[in-house]
Amino acid sequence: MMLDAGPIEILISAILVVGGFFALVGSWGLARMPSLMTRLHGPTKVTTLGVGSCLIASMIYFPATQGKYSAHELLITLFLFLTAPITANMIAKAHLHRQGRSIDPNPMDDIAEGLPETGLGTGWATFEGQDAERADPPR
Amino acid sequence: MIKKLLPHPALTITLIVVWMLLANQLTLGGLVLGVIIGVVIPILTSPFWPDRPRVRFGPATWIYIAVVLWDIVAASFQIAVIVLFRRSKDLRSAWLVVPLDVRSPEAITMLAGTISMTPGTVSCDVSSCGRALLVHALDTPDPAAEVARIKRRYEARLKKVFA
Amino acid sequence: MIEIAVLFAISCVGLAMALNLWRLARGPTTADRILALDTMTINAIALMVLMQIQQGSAVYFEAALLLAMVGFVGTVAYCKFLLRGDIIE
Amino acid sequence: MTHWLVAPVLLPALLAPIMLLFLRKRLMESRVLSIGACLSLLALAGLLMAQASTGTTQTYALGDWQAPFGIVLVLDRLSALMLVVTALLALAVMIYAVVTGLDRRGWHFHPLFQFQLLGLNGAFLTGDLFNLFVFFEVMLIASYGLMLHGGGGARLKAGVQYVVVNLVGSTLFLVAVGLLYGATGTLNMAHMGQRVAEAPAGDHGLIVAGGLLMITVFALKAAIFPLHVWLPRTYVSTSAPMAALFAIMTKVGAYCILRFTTVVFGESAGPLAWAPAPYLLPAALATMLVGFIGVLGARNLRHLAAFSVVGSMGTLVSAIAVFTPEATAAALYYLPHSTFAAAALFLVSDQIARRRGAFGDALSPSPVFSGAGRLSGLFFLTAIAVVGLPPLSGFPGKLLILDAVRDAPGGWWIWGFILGTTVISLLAFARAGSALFWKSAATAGEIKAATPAAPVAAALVVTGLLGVLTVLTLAGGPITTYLNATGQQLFEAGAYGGAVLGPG
Amino acid sequence: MTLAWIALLPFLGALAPALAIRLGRNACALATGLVTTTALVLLLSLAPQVMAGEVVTARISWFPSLGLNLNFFLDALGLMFAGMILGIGLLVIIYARFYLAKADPMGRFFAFLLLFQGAMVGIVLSDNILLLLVFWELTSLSSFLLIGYWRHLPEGRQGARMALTVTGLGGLSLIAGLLILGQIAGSYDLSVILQSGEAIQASPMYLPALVLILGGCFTKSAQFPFHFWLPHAMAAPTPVSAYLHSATMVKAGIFLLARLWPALAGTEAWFYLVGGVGLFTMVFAAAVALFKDDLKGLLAYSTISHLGMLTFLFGLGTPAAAVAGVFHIINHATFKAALFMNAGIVDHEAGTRDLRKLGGLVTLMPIAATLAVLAAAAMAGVPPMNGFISKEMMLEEAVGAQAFGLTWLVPAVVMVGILFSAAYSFRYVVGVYFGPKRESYPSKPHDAPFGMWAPSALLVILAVAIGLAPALVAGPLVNAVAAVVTGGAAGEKHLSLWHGLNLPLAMSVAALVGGGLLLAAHRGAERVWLGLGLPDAKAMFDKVTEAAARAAQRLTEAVHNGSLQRYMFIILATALIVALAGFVSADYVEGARATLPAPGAAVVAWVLLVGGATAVVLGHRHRYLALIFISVIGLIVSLAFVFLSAPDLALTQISVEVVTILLLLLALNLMPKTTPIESSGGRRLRDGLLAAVGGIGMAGATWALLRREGPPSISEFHWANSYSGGGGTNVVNVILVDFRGFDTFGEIIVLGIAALTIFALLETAGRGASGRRLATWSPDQRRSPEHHPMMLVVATRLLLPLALVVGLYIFLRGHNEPGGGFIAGLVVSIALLMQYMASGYAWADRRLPVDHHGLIGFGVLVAALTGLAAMALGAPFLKSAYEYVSIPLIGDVGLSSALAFDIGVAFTVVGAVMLALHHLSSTAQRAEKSPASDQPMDIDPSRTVAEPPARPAGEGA
Amino acid sequence: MSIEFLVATAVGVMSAAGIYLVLRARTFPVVLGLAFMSYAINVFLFASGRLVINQPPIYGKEVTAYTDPLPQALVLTAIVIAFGMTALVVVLALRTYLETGTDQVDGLADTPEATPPPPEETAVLGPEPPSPVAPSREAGR
Ligand code: NA
Ligand code: NA
Repeated sequence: MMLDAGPIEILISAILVVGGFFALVGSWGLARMPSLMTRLHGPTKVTTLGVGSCLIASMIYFPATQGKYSAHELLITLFLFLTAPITANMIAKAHLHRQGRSIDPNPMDDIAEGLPETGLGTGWATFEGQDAERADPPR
Repeated sequence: MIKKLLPHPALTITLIVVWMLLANQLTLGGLVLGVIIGVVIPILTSPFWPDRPRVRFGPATWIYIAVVLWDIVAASFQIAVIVLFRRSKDLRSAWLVVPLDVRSPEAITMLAGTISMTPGTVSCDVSSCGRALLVHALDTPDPAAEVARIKRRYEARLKKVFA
Repeated sequence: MIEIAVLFAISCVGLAMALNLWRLARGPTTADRILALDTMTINAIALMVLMQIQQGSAVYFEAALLLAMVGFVGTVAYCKFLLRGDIIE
Repeated sequence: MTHWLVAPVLLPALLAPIMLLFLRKRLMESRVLSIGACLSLLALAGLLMAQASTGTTQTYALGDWQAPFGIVLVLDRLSALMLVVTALLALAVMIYAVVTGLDRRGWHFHPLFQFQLLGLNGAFLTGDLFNLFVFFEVMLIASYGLMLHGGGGARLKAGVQYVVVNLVGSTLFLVAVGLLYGATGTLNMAHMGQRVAEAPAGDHGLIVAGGLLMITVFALKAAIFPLHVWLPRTYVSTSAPMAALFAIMTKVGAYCILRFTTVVFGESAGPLAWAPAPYLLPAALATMLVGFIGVLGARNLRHLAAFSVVGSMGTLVSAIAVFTPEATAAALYYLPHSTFAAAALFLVSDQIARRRGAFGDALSPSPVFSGAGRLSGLFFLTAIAVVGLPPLSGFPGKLLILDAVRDAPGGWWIWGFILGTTVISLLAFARAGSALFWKSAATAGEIKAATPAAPVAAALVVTGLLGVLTVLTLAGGPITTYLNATGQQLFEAGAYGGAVLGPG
Repeated sequence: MTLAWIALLPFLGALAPALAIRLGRNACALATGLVTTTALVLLLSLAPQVMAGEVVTARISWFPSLGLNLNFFLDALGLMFAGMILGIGLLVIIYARFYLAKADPMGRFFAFLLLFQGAMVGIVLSDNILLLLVFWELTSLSSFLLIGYWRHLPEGRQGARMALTVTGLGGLSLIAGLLILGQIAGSYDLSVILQSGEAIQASPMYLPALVLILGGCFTKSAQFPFHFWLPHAMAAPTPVSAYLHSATMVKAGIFLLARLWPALAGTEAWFYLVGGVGLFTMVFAAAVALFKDDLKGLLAYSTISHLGMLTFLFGLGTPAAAVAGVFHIINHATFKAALFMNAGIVDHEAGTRDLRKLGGLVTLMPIAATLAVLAAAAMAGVPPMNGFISKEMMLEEAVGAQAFGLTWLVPAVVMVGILFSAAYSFRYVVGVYFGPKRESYPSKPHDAPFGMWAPSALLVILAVAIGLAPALVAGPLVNAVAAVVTGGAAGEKHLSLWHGLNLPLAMSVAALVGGGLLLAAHRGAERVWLGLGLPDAKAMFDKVTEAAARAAQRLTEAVHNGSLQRYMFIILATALIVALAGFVSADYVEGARATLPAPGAAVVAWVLLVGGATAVVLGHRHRYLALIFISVIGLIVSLAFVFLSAPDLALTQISVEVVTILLLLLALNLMPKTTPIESSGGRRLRDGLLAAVGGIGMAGATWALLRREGPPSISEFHWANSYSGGGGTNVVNVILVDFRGFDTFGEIIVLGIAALTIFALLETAGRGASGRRLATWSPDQRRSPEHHPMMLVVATRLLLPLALVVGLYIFLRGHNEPGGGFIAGLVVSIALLMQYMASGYAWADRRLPVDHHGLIGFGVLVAALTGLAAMALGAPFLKSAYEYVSIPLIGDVGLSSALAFDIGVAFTVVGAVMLALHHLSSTAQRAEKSPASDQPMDIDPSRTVAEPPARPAGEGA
Repeated sequence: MSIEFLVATAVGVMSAAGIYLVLRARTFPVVLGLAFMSYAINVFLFASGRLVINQPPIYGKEVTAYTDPLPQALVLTAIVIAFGMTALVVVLALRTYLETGTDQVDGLADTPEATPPPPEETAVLGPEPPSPVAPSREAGR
């Protein structure tokens, strides 16, 4: 079987290996990185690409082996690429909000001193919106 | 009239493509159905998308897409290396503030998304005036250069897409 | 060959999901847990796609598609709750 | 092709969405339609009963898929009886709810009521175990809405308990269905009965476990000890008309115990015949005791009524648990009796409580209140019915049971418990009535009515229910003839299966 | 049929006084009297036949299968009792007309009285013992009403309750006894039972039946130890007492002893039980009566004593004793009714019934005094009154009786009894009418009006007449009755005043003399009596019932303590135990189905699931975290479904999951975010154990199923006919919308109702306590000021049409591929909810002007109409049809009626989900103090005027 | 290790978690418990048709092996019903809390000896994290 491996098989296998590898690395990053902001990078990019690779592999695999052309995977990829940044953005916002302006008071993280100013005289949306005063509940 | 019938022409095209992808076969019947869907659904959903961003399907758009796709792949390798080999205390994480020239929410979102999917950066917040992005960089020796790269590589190209 | 590659990929994704679980349980911040869950969902999509290849079956597609869509909504809702308490306002 | 059989399900199924679509803010039209529907259901049920009384078991294959592959509705004497009881009770409750304005005190009363009837009628007609689950759920979820109708903190708190308990019950139902399907490969009850009879001995453990779990679920609905614990608070907390309507809900449990056991674990089930029976009798006896002890210990009328429901379920199921045609016939006489008696008790309690203002339905004397004479009469008659004294149907009901169970194993226990608990309830009702009406007559002061008194029509509803009990008594001959035939029909080995699955 | 009318007339006639009272009190009494008179006349019209030895019968079938029928018969015994009941009843009615005060509601009184009368007549005319039971219980009920007639009197209430409880108890004992008796005899008809005496007495069930029947008789006729209710029943108006204690109620027990005498009497058990109890009661009650100061109390105990004597007589078991018993029944009825009426007159006129306040009334009330002297003489057994004769007959039998082998025991005890009897009779007369006149009486005594004393006078005349000419006046009746009671064994007995000089006469004389002496020494005797400190049976009864009620209350409230935790434990534990018991009670053989090897990924998934479950359990007190953890379970379950060839399930699970999470988050917003630790360690351990056992049980059940092949499933048919018969290749979907479409129909209804109920619940959340709580609600967490993040809004705008396309796709392919109406409906709902989440409730709601109720109604209706369409074509409900039609440009399209059904499903789902979440979020809006802006996004740079930034872009920290 | 074993034990674990949670004193954990029971029961019911891999119940002329579709249909119905029920019970719990001010299942007020749970950000399975600068719980007060 392995000896019969044609170029397509090799390509598919390679993409699969890369996909699996990226998926693992993404999650490994999530597990080992020192703070949330640093952990956010792995899943957002690497894992998404890992899944994307698997999808592409699938997209090649089925026409190549079964003669069934399928573009469904493209749709999933589209979806993931559309949603991954928003997900990351929302998680980051939630995290910023929960942690306050001092981000990640984690000794492993070197950005503990806080968020930069916007430089525009206004604040960041998460902290200073249209009704920032009203929204702060009484202590 | 056309505006009423096709509130988002780009969306219509997208939906037709998506439908064909879903149907997974190229038949005339499927295409007709796809066109119907591509026309009807944007009309139905147009109340939820009152603004009409102008999107150009010119070469700039395709170039932008290609650049981003390439960067995503590159980004992944870059992050993989950091994740696997860089010690945590050697990470040069930084907050970047990216001032924005683009104004439409669609364009800003596109830019933010691009930033998130490309090397070492995740966009985290928008300033409350909507003119700056807060971006977290995983490992950057020179934050200013990174900001400049973002503006040059992505924002400049996006401006042409959302002309 | 493809079988082995698929098996390798499945193992990687499986391991990745286990790591996600660890992060999910470990935290320490709530955002970490949301992120872990979201990543787990995406890995699950990968797993479905890989199983689809492994079994040569096409029935996984809709599930993966739906999971991609729904995982997003869930994650957003969790974040929105942290931000505002009220997810629909 | 006659469609009469599906009509008791379809009529409410159509009316409810129509009300939802067009009559949401039109109370009068809703009321007319609702009462009309109840009357039509009564007529329908009567018609079906007439058809069933010929002794043939009719089936209706939904979607034209024959049993056991599709869902079939089955009409025999028993289901026809249950339909009639349901329709009668529904009519009374609906009129009461309308005249006391309950339907105005919340949303969607009328559609929910129709859905409730849909669930009940479906449960009584279906011959499919999983479809029974679905109708249970329809019935339950409608009952949640109706139970909570009108709101209030206590009702909500009790509602949480009621809902949670029943959700767990539904879960257990599915466990049982899973076990039985896994072991028999079918869902049609008649077919399941055949499969159970043919099952290899090695499967028996699973089948019996599934069957018993199924019975447990039914017992939960039927409020059989110790699964009855949820009932008192639920019935006490909901509005009186709904408590009255719920009198039929416990009977669904009893009906299902009877139906399921006779069809699946019936005479023809070979070594597994009547496997669930031994567990049922002790539980029923304990139910009787717990119920009537609760009646004696009740501090207010609604508790009294609620516990008397528990007690009467014990009585009913003790007769069912004997599993003979005679005892079943007796139980089926007691079933409508206890349903209408309990409903009357809840409704009369409501009227008393309304008249007593802040004193409510507490079993303590209040100053004399207007309408006490009429209400004391109604209460007295209702109490007679509930306790089981002549001249109302409780007395022949209990006599029938005592007479039928005499030779059965454990029959003497049933005697002892029925007679003993009758004494307890007699004492309890005497104390209650004495405190409410006689002591009140001697208590000085004046009542400031907090709730508007129920109109005379409300008393007429109770009178009507008592009238039904009177008819049940006076027409005892023809009714017992029907019920004896029902008992025979249920215990005729293979008859149900033959009718549902066709010959061979 | 006349017979049936006699029994039923008083019942039907009970309406007469209730109606006639509107015409006045006289009319009321007249109407009542007419009813009774009619019945009496009817009865008397049958008397000649009966006296000739004929038995008149009437039979109406009622519960033929039970053997409970309206079978009446009239023999001499019935005639005697019915005559007494109706005759004395008539006198009581006349008496009551004058006795009752203006304030007493007379209509009610006479109605109750007639009910009671009917019940009594029914008892004595019944040929069916079950029918007899019906009337028996009716006497308990109607006497309850009569005794409690003066509802303002606490004694009346208590007396009535006690009477009902005790006689009711006896009634139930009687039910049991008679049912057994009927079983032994093979019929519930008395005429049969009375023929089966030998069989009955030979049956092993004889003794239980006897004991149970006697339980009924003794409670009714107030035999020791059930005697205590009777004196308290005196709280009733005197006419009632007169009636209940002379001819009726208490006599019902005696009647039954007499009635069943041929079937039950003559055994040793009968002798000792009936005779012993009767004798003891006779003596004991006589003693008590002597020391009662209340006239009615005295008379009540005298009644008990005389009932004891009657019981004793029937208990002796000899025909002669039975004759004496029958004769004494008549005698007792005459003098006791007269005495009660007399006591009523005294009470009425002198204003008291207390012997200590009375005396010397003979001059003030000469008529009453005369009547009292005569009646009391009869009661004491003074010749030539009727009571003397029956007492002599009794003594004759007592002298001949021997108990425990002793010949002197019975006569000696009887001697004591009649001595006390004489004493209290004398005390009544002497205490009321003789002795010194009092200074004053509570009211001014004078003789009562004619209407009040005439009835008693009539009775006294009768008593005298019987005494003087017993053979003439009572002889035929007594003999006829005795013949019935003894089954002809008694023979003709000649009743006479003079029996010759014999031991009974000596005893009688001794008793009268002794009674006089005892009365003289009353004060001393009373001290001795009180010194005995006999327990008060009523106090004991009260204590017992109170304690029972309290115990019942405590027990009930301890078990039903309102704790759902406990209820759930009970329910789950019961289910577990029962299922386990069932499992071990039958055979089980481990199956041999081959298992599938688990790939590594499956093991990882398992670990994830177990880890997630552990996290939820351990972390459940942090509610929000628990929600995150529980998502893992949903994810793994979905994965498992898709892996195990159930794509439809996976799709459904995935989409349901997210809607559920949204729902939970919406609710959690307004609820506490944490759960306090409330359960003790012990309880948690207990719960944990139950959970563990339950888990093992479920795992075991799953394993057991998975390891066996099982019989072929009916789903083979579904598979084979899915395409050919249902027009679809997705068998699951075809099952859902076709084979089992009825289930799905019910299922969408459940969903719809859930939404309606949610709506109804939340619609009122703004009112009352809930409304106040919402109004004062303040967020319990720090909140970001941003409501609608821009990027999210933009993304969801693009996702909405995409999701709708996906939804449509899933819907259309459902019949053939995984998908279908339900999932499609959920997908559409989720897509819409995304808009609500991102752009805000108000903004999105304005753009979705859909009536959710209508959607639900429409969906259910569409589904139903699809089914109905089949009916219109003559097929059963929900019969499906499908057709492949060719549409220009699109091509062949499979159109199935199931598709229309699925549309109904989808609409219901969208309506239900949107209705529920819509109202949940609008509830939260009520609590919101700073409502979100109308704008879909908080920051929209395209809206803000372009102006240069204040200073150059700042850079990262 | 067989799939059957994994599924059976998973059903057991989910059931146990469900049972434990429905026995808690507050509505919210009870709801979670009901959700767990629902998961368990869905898998159990599904398993009553035995387990099969890669043989989805999609009919085709050439397809001969297939998984039992009937339990799947049953589970689908069960899921939908459970969803409706869960929605209702959640809203009911909320509504009751709003009306009565307590989410005790017994409708009792909070017992005074009730102890608050540990801070939220504590790892459920792991060691204590460093204390955050602005702990959300305090901020929430
Ligand atoms: Na489907
Ligand atoms: Na379904």
